[in-house]
Amino acid sequence: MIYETIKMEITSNPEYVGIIRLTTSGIANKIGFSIDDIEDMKVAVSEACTNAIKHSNDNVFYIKYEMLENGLTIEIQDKGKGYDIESTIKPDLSNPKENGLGLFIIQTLMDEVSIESKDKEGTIIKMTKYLGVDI
Amino acid sequence: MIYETIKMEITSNPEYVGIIRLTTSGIANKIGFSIDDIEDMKVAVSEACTNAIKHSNDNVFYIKYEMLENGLTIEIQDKGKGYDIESTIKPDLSNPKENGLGLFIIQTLMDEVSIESKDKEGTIIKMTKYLGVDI
Amino acid sequence: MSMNISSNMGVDNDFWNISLQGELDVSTADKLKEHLHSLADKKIMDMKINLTNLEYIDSTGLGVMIGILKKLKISNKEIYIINPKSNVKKIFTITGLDKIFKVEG
Amino acid sequence: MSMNISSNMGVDNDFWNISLQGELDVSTADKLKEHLHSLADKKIMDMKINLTNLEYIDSTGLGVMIGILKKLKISNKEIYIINPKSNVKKIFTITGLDKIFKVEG
Ligand SMILES: Nc1ncnc2c1ncn2[C@@H]1O[C@H](COP(=O)(O)OP(=O)(O)O)[C@@H](O)[C@H]1O
Ligand SMILES: Nc1ncnc2c1ncn2[C@@H]1O[C@H](COP(=O)(O)OP(=O)(O)O)[C@@H](O)[C@H]1O
Repeated sequence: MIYETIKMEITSNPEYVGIIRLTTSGIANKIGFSIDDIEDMKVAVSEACTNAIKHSNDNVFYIKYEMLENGLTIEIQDKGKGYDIESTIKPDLSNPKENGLGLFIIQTLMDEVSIESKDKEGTIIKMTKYLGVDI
Repeated sequence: MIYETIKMEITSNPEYVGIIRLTTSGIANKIGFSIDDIEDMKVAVSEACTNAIKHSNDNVFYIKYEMLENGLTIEIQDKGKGYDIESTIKPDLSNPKENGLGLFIIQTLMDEVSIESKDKEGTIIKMTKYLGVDI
Repeated sequence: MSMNISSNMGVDNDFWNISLQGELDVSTADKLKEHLHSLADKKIMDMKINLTNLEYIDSTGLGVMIGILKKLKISNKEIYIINPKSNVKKIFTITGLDKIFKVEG
Repeated sequence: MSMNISSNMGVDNDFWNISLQGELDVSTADKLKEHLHSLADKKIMDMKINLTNLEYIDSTGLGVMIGILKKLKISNKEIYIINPKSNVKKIFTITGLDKIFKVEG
């Protein structure tokens, strides 16, 4: 099945993450998500874009929105340095750190999340939220 | 000189024009345009996207935002049927018609507009608005 | 990014009262077109289109209004555009359509 | 898509009163970081961060607050998060940071 899509290619500038949030909320609103779900997706997308901007070392990154019948899949991709997914550690509350919360927040807010990352080839994080589901 | 860009590729669905307006207003706001200028750009971009959706016969179209130091260039492109630019007629007030206002509105609202169209290759309309200029 | 239409007959049954709310663009123009033509099919009389709550309009919306105006003009009826926001009014002005429609407010 | 910070000393000069307005993300986190550290450099005392007008926060904002909290904790000082909107509060809750900061309202 081929879904309708909106794809973006964006210069890696922190200033543009707010614009991406706006676009995300427009798309999610059109699909019919609740205000709370839209807020969740704005945060999740921002976290992924922030990672691409801060960690990929590439000067451009990509977003693909795929309109499902019952939800929205958002893919954030960079063609940067990649990282070892296994070696990232979970946040530890007894010893809170300045970093390491982004991926945890994405996983908490979205219904499905998958990450692929390859050394020197880059990272793809794919996240889906379904309409009217609360898990 | 290479400018920062945001590029989009969008399925030709009228439902998405509102999302493009939202993205456009976010970008224009970030650059520092006034509310009136932002409204103008939203209309101009919508007109160009509407043309790509209604007339190009292609099922996808493209937008490129180029952040200038003193303004914003927006390019709307389709790879559809193209048209003969020379043969489009100016709106005639003594005999108003249902169509033919879109390009006229774009030309009125933006500071610079150029159109390229080739038979069976498609159309590119490039429009620029400068900061703090009123013509 | 959606549009709502409400309409009713004016007090003396001599005009249509129409209110638009939201954004009138390529995704919503057909809805307006059908609505206005169905009113004209019931009775040809002046239309007063209240735009107080219309946030956005472009050529697709103007096209619909020009189409219905042509139908009304045959019977010497008019379209009144009531209380448009400044960005909406601007689109009527730059196209010169403020001289074809009766723009009020 | 911008953020404003205002701050002043509390009535008895025993805490910092800070108000954030707008969106706290990767583009504005550094501004907050510099601001809070410059306050701590003047005087180490409790910080009350009023979030009534903060529309958005994510991990970049949380990171800044954790960083400054570590500095304050050395002297047994606290960060109070005052009156966050529900979407902002949710980010503190899901990360468990509502147990590290004093969230009020
Ligand atoms: N797109 C990416 N490219 C390279 N490394 C990444 C990317 N996304 C995440 N990482 C790695 O995963 C780590 C954890 O990411 P995250 O949970 O978002 O926390 P933070 O960004 O605050 O470190 C990062 O520190 C980084 O090493
Ligand atoms: N992207 C495009 N692809 C093909 N034809 C186009 C395109 N843009 C404009 N045109 C042609 O130019 C004409 C005038 O466009 P416009 O002024 O926007 O008015 P309208 O779209 O209402 O006809 C259209 O009717 C169409 O024939």
